[in-house]
This record gives sequence, C-alpha cells and structure tokens, in this order.
Amino acid sequence: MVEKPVMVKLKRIERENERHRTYYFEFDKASKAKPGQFLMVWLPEIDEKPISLSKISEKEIGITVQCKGKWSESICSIPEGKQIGVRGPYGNGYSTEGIKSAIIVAGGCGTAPIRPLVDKCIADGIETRLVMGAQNKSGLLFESEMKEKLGDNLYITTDDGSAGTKGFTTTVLGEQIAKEKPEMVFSCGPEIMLKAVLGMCEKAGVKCQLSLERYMRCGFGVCGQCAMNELLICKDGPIFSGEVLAKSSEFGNIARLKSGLEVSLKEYADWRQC
Amino acid sequence: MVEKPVMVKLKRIERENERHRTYYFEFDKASKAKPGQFLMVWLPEIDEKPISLSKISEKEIGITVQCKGKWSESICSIPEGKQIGVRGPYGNGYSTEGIKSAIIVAGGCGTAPIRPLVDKCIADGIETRLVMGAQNKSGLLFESEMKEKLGDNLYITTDDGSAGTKGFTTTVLGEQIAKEKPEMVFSCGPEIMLKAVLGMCEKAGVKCQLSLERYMRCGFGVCGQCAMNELLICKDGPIFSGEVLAKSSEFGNIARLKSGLEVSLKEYADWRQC
Amino acid sequence: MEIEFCGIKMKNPTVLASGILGVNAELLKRVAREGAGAVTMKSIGPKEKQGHSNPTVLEWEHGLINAVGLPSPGYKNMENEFKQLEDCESPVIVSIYGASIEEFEKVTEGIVGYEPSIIEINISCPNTKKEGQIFGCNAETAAEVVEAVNKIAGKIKVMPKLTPQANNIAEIARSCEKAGANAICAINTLGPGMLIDADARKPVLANKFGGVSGPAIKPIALRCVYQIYEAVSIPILGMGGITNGTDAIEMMMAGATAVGMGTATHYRGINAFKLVADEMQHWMKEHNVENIGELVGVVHD
Amino acid sequence: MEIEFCGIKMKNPTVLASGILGVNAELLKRVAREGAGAVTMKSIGPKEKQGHSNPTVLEWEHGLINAVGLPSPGYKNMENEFKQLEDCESPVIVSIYGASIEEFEKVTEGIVGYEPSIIEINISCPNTKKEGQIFGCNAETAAEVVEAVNKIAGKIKVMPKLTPQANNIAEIARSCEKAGANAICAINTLGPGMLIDADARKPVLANKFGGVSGPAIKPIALRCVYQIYEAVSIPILGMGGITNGTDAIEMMMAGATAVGMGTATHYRGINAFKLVADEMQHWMKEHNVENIGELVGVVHD
Ligand SMILES: Cc1cc2nc3c(=O)[nH]c(=O)nc-3n(C[C@H](O)[C@H](O)[C@H](O)COP(=O)(O)O)c2cc1C
Ligand SMILES: Cc1cc2nc3c(=O)[nH]c(=O)nc-3n(C[C@H](O)[C@H](O)[C@H](O)COP(=O)(O)O)c2cc1C
Ligand code: FES
Ligand code: FES
Repeated sequence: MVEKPVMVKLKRIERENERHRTYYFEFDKASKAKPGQFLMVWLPEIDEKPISLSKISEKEIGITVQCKGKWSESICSIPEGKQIGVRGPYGNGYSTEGIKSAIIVAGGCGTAPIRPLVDKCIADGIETRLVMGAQNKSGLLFESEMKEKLGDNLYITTDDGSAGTKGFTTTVLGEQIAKEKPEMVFSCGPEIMLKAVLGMCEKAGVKCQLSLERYMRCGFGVCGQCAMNELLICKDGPIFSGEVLAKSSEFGNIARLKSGLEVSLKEYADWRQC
Repeated sequence: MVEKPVMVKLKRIERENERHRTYYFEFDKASKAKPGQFLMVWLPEIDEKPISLSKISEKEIGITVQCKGKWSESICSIPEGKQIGVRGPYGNGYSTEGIKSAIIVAGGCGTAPIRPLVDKCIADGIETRLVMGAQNKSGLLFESEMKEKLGDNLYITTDDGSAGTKGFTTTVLGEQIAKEKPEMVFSCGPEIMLKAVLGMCEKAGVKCQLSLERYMRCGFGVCGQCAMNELLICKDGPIFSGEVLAKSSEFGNIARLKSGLEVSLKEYADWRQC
Repeated sequence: MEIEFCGIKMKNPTVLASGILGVNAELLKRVAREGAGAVTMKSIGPKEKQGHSNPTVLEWEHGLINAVGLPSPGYKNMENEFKQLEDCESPVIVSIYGASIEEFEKVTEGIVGYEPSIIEINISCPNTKKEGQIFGCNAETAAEVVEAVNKIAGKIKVMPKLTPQANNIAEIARSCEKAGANAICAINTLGPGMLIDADARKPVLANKFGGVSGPAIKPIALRCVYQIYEAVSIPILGMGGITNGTDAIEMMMAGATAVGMGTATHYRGINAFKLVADEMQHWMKEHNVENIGELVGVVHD
Repeated sequence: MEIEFCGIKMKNPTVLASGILGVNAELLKRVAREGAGAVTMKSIGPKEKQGHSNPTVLEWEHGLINAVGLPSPGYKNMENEFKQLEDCESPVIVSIYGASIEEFEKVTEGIVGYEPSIIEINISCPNTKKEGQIFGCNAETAAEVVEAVNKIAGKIKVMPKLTPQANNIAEIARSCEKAGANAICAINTLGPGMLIDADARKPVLANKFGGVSGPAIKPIALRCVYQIYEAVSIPILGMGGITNGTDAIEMMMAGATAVGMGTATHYRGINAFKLVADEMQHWMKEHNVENIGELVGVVHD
C-alpha cells in the first residue's frame, strides 16, 4: 500500500471523441475502488496529474482524459502497449448507501467519474436519472453507453443545441426535481455548475454529493496544497455533501495556484481549464 | 520481530548456589523457544551477553548466570522488580526429533541450557540419562530438580568428589554408552569436555549434538564475530552435530578475541573463563 | 501535559511540522483543534514561488520523500491567512526561508507585525538549490542568518531549523545560540534522497532528489537532538520520524522539550497529535512520571 | 550475468559489503560459494583493535544500526586468512582503514603482497572518532589518502569508500578519481544515528551512536550513486539498502556497475547473493534486457 507510482501497461486506448481518450489497464489496487475516487497518473519526465476512475472492474481500470495541455497531450501521444505510472486510488468516492432514487448531473469531462457511478447505482437498484451536458455534441462522453444503460432516463444538454436540449444541465435538473424529487443528487463538472446544482438542491430540500477539483501535489492528505478552507479535496473529498459545501466560503469562489496563492475561481480556471 | 532489546521485569531471582543465579521474567517471543537457544541480555551502560535459556514456558522464561565478571556481577546485584533488556531467542537449539533414547552430558554452567532440554526429552517420551558434572558440589546446578525428574537416570560427577562420583563426566558417559548405547548424546559444557565427548561418540558410533560458545556481537548472523571456520556459532549453532564438528579445524583449538584475533582455545578461555 | 517552550505555553508537547498541511489558516486551526500543542505554517518566502512540478510528494516503504520545492504565495500575499490565525487555539510558529540574508530580512520584516509565537528560520531544505541547506551546513552562515532575523524580530522568539546533513550539527546549534536563537528546531528532512522506478527507468520525483522524512530518519533525528542538547542550553523542538507516543518520549529523552510531527499525519491521520499526546500520557502513567518535563534529556544522565 | 568491474571479472554484479561476515577466509569463501560475485573482507587496521563493547549491532524497524568500532586483529596477524583465500572462487576485495595517511600506508604495505583484486579504502566509517568519516567528508584529505595508498598499491586497483554525510559527494568522488582511484564504493552506513530505549532511559548502543544500514538508507544511496556517476568515469560499486533484485537494478540504473549488500544477509540469509542475482536475471528476462551492463546509468539518459 506504498503510495509510489506503479508502471502499468496501456492495454487499450479508446477515442471517445475529438478531445477525449479512455485508457484501459490492469491495476489491482483500484479494482474495488469507489466511483469518484481518483488516481495520480505519472508520465515520466512530463508531470503527474489527478485523474478520476472512469472504469472500475476486476478485469480492468479505465481513465478518461481531455487532451488539451502538456500532460494530457503527452498521454494522448502514447501508443497502446506502453506504460504509465499510477498510484492510488485516492479520495472518498460517492456514497450510494441507503439511497433509492437519484439524479446524476455530469458536465463536460466531469462525466468521467460518473460512468462507474451509473454502474453502481444500477447495481444497487437505485432509480437513476442522468443529466449529461457539454458545450457541444462533440464534447459528450459515453453517450451511446449511457443510452443503452439508462434508456429514457438519460437527458442530454448542449450549450449550442448540437445534441439533446439546448441549454444547461441545471435547467434540466430543475425540471427533473420538480417532476419527481430524488433522494440524492450526484454531480461532477465545472465548479460554477456545481455551485448552481447546490443552490437548486438546497432550495428543493434535496441532498447532494458533489465532486470538486483543486491543484494537487501528494494526493493523500499531507501537503495541504488542495485545501478549500479547512478541507482537503484529495482526502476529505473530492466528493462533498451539500451540507459541508454550504458552509465553505471558498467553494465556488476561491482556489489555490501551484504557489499556494489564493485566487478567484475564474483566475484559477483560466490557469487550469478543465 | 525486530532484533533490539526489550526491557523485561525480573519477577523472581533464585540463588542456585554460591555463584549461580536464575532470573525469571516474561518474554513472549521466547515462550516457544527450543532448548539450546539463547538470548542477548543487555544491562544498560554495562554490556550485553549471550545467555542460554534455562527455563522455557508460556508463563515465564529463565536464564541462569554464573557471577564472575563485570557483566555477571552487575546482573547479580540487580534486585527483583528491576528491568533487564533481552533480545532473541537466537540460534538453532537442540533437535529431539525422532529420537527414542539419549544421554545428556552437562558440564558446569553448561547445565543451564540442559534444564529445558531435559524437560523436552521427558515430554517427548525419550529415554533419558543425564550426566551432570562440576568442579565441586557447590558448582552443581538444579541438582534436586533433576533428581526429581530423572531419579536413577541422574549421574553426578565432581572433580574433587564432593558430590557424586569423583572424576569427569566423560568417564561416566563412557560407562553409560557401554552399558546401553543411546541414539543421541546431547552436551553442553567447556569446549575441552565437548571435544572429549565427540571423541567418545565417534568411537562408539553414536550421534551427538554439542553446544558451543564464542564471543558474540550481533547474535543473529551478520557481523561474523562468532565464526568457527565457516560456521557462525550464533546462527548455524550454537548446537552442532558431531559430523559437522568433526570437520572443523577450529573446534577445540581456536577461537577469536573481541578484536577478531585468532588465539588458542586456552588463551581464549583465560580471557573468557566460563 | 502542558509545557512551556521558550516561554510559549502549549497544551501538550506535539507540534505540527512545517510544510505539512499548513498552507492556510483554516487547516492550521483544524490541526490545533485535532490536538497539536502548536502549529507551524508552511515556510514562507520573499516572493511568489511555484515550487517543483509533480511528482513532488511520494511515499516509499519506510517514509515519505518530497521535493515540493518551497512553493509560497510570498509573504506579501498572506495577510488574509495571518488575520484568520488570530483565534487559533494553539500557538502559531511561522516558518520562513530565503536565498540570501537580505531575503530572510525582508520576509521577517513582512511577517513580524503579525506577532507569531515563534519565527522558525528554515536553513535546511534539501530540495532547492538556492535556499536551504547551504545556510544550514555552515556554522558561520547559519549564525549570520539567525542574527539578521533576530534583529528584526525584536521580542518575537526565533528558532533556526537545522539539517542532519551538517557535519557538526552541535557546533551549528551552538553558533546559532550565540547569535541569539531562542530555540533550535531539528531536524528537517534527510538527504536528499532519490527514488528510481526500474520499469520507467527514471527517477520518480520531477526534481529527481527530495528530502526523506518519516520512520526511516528517526535514528538520525535522535542523534542530532542528542548532540544539540549537549551543546546548547536553549530548548529544542525535536522532529523526524515520530509516529507514536514512544517515539515522542524517546525524542524528549534525547533532549527535545517539544516534538514535531509531519509524516505521522499520513500514517495516523490529522488527529495524530491527539493520538500521540494520549499515548505519551499513557506511557507516563505506566511509568509513574508526573511531569513530562522530567523526561527531557534524561538519557544524558 | 557476468560483468567486469575495473578489469576484474565477476560471475554476477553482487558483492559482499565490508564488515558483514567477512572476518575470516572461510566465511568469505562460503559467501562466494553462496553466490556473491565478489567478497569484501572486514576492514583491516594498522594494529589489533578491540572495537566497541556490546551492544554493537542491533536491528530496528527499518534496518540495522551498528557501532562495531572497526575491531581488527591488525594486518600483521592476518597472514593465515590471506593464504587461505587463494582458492576463493570469487575475487576478494580487501578493505583497509587508518587514522592517518601513515597508517593507511602501513596497512597497504602490509597487505599488498597478498595481491587482493581491489583495495577498498574505508574513509567513511561513522562510528569511530579517529578513523573514518573525517577523511571522507573533505575532498582534499580524501584525495591524499587515495594517492598515498595508490602509490604503494602498484598495479592493484584502489577504491575509496565514501560516506553520504559528505556535503558534496560528487566533488569528493571527482577528487579521488584525479588522485588515482580505479573505482568508487558508495555508500558506507548513514549517520551516525541513535536508538534510545524509553524504558531503560538510555541509548542502546554502548557507543551511543552507530551507522545506519539497510532499507532505510536506499534513497540516500541511490542519490549518492547518481551524483557520483555524473561526476566520474571510473566504475561505481553501489550499496546501501539493497535487499532484492529490483533494488539492485535501480542501483545499477543510478550508475553502479556492481552492487554491494550487507544488511540483506540478515533479511534473506547468506544466500542473499544468489537470490538477488536470480531476481535480477528474472527481471532482465521480463524486460528483454540481454546484457546487464546496458542498465548501468540508464536513468541519466
Ligand atoms: C511534504 C513535506 C513538505 C515539507 N515542507 C517543509 C517546509 O516547507 N519547511 C520546512 O522547514 N520543512 C518542511 N518539511 C520538513 C518537515 O517539517 C519535517 O522537518 C520533516 O518532515 C521531518 O519530520 P517527520 O518525519 O515528522 O515528517 C516538509 C516535509 C514534508 C514531508
Ligand atoms: C555490522 C556492520 C559492520 C560494518 N563494518 C564495516 C567495515 O568494517 N568497513 C566498511 O567499510 N563498512 C562497514 N559496514 C558498512 C557496509 O559495508 C555497507 O557499506 C553498509 O552497511 C550499507 O550497505 P547495506 O545497507 O547493504 O548494509 C558495516 C555494516 C554493518 C551493518
Ligand atoms: S494534494 Fe496534498 S493534501 Fe491534498
Ligand atoms: S555474533 Fe554476529 S555473526 Fe554471530
């Protein structure tokens, strides 16, 4: 259980769409991970990044990456059969215990950790609706797989209307809560979206679990880099309940750059952009 | 299983005779030790010495010390209730497997490891004779206990005749082998005696296991200090079969001082004297 | 378990080490709430600094290794944190670093107004080129830094943090004491060390080298504190590999008045401080020790 | 798995480190038989020396700690051992120490006639006052010792053994190379460190301080070897914390041509050498490496 990278061979690489790839490999330590947990993924001499598990099974583990920066462009150029370094799984993961009905809201590459969550909800017999959004059709992830698994319970939105309903996921979330209040809302996506999701849930009196993101170093709760107020995203999170987030002055507002400098979420997002 | 001393409380101290004391304490790691194994016994700021287990049980562990030098005089002055440091057990111990009859030969403070060996032989249903010798009556150890356990199978010798037969243990050993050949001879005592025991066993065609002694440092086979030819007394021994010893040019001849200097056994014994 | 450490009252002898968790005021307050007798902020530098790229913090079989590289928002950007620290339930130690005497002076000037309980002078970081160890391996330069900081610090206590890489740590401590240090902190991470991944055929840390902490370094830390205790009469904040109550007691016996912990939070959680303080108390009861202060330096008797 | 180390042929890259088992010829031959590619004798001094009192060698949670204190019969009393070593199946390295250049010279003169494969110059023992580290922490004195020994050694190869306590081990290695060293051995034990027993309220080693070896020091050893490799072109005998095949491969990747092991014999038995050599071979097969030499220094690419 030593937290240093293990090199694993990329068994299979799937092109999800223009900008997203899913990488499959064997990594026993993650075979019983919870949806929402993440790995630190090391590309030697490039960088190491926290990446959510987008596939959890005994047979194989998957991660889905948006190709856009130095690290992610690098991983996109690695061919099948080559190795990457992984350590983890880290974080707490979503909790589905005792829940009978849920709405899941996924935004952009936030859909990655939602995939194993959907599997888990179905396995647990939870009545599940999924609202999945992206800027445009080509940004959608796992569309056909989700359609297959959820049928009419899948609701798609795009900012430009190139697929599904034109507009934001939160609009559909509002409609769905109004139609039938779920016991829990699960969500992952841009923090600005999560903030809106929290607001709607609070108003409707529905519990929620939201997945957050901050720049990380250790990933296991030592360095403090990922702090949001007194919370460590890597260890206390990345999944937080709405109750906890409602008390956080930094949620939706403030994040830390690599130096530890506190900046507005907007400035952080410009630096970060995922 | 880390080989550093553990402080244990001296529960009980028994005065065996003028010069020998037995110390009892609890030390779980040794509760399943084999007769012939030893502990490294640490007296803070004094020294650390290898000492055989003279009592092995779930309830308590015992060691028997001859008071004569700096370290042993120190332990003799420690009152009940105080602590000493122990690590181990070390070494291989005597093997009683598959044996039906045995003669045990104990010389001087070599009687210490023989005590648990007698218990083991009895428990294993081995037909056991014990030849126990010392310079004089006051040097004998565990006499009444052995008498009780072995009855007529106990043979005592003293150099000066102050108890038992006057003479050497080896004389009695010869008689006993002649009377009825045992499957195994076990022995512990001065190396000169052990050398004689080996000679008699070889001549009579009887197997033997002899317990040796050398100056030690680590006690667990790393430093090489206790070497006798290519053997490590602390780890390959301290119990060796007659076959192995017969091939050793140093057995009965040569030992190493603290510096590693090879000297005659006599010179070593003068330095060592136990 | 209350102690006094160079005039500062602490509810127990455990102290959060610098660079662990302490990036913001709220985490420091959380650690104080979870039992730490005092808390240390992550070392603050003269200007904004990114630190090294990832991987920066890794576990290995016997501890952690890190090359975070002293990231800092810079002392000018930390007003917000200092203000929020006013109601911290435990004393706050502010750790500072610089690449020159002038930088140390600048940072001290910038933070002294917030009146931390102690200013820790980090002259011992093994994973940056310009800051750190170069000051801590030489008795004269170490003393110069202490003297410079001390002048500006006024009545605020100053405590240089030393490196085990120094060839004569006792001499360096003595020289710092003469230069006005009110306490000594020892040790910073050991090394640097290096991890290599055989499959990747590469060093694992992006910086290649990093400071080693945790259980592996305890014997070195004990020796350093033992030697410093013989050399100075100011109190020592001892750290390096402490993970349980017995470790802490050993460190105090070697000569530490208070004990720091960093890596332990990985093995035992943020409440490591409460756990260790409880274990120390348990040990004291078992051994009929009334006052923890009795144990400081006893192995020297 | 055959390699050549500064002209010496070895059946595999594993070497018995000095001070472990190697007190007499027969044990050295046993270790050679149990698989070691080369064996090193316990360091030999100028005269008979008792070493420290017990406890001298202890295990702790992450390795060993020892303060044996360089006991030695003295080079004059070792003729018997040298004679018996003539039929050792692996090359024999003779390790020597001294408290002055003159002592190093005397010992070299005394043993050079026995034509060991390599003379290892121990300038790095951390648990004696007069011998050891004082020579190994300074580039000039290190070079002086190497030069003096080298002059007497003639065609016999000489290999100084360095300490991780040196503040710039690369510089020391470079300076030894210039002074005529044919190889570098790194590292000797780390520290010194110290164990304290809380119940006894005492340091456990009679000498209080001792050198730390085994798994705990591997990251430090890897860093030292890495840095030395960048500084010199003579081969390196890398050691410190190697216990299995992967450790050995990592050490070679850092820059070692051969790998020493001492503490591993405690964890894995005297046949540690065969076990580790087998594991290395297994690793090579799995990774399609034909020649172990390909791996030397690869992390530097
Ligand atoms: C991730 C990490 C970051 C650290 N950052 C700093 C730092 O910024 N300043 C400093 O003085 N020490 C720093 N240290 C050293 C610790 O304060 C402490 O001296 C060292 O880790 C030994 O204690 P430990 O074994 O309890 O962790 C850091 C240690 C770790 C593990
Ligand atoms: C008990 C013991 C005795 C040692 N004696 C010597 C010695 O006499 N000369 C020497 O150069 N190194 C000596 N060393 C250091 C080892 O040769 C080696 O450099 C060190 O232990 C690191 O390797 P390891 O981790 O594989 O043990 C000794 C080490 C131990 C554990
Ligand atoms: S990334 Fe280090 S504490 Fe979260
Ligand atoms: S005493 Fe160290 S090897 Fe036997």
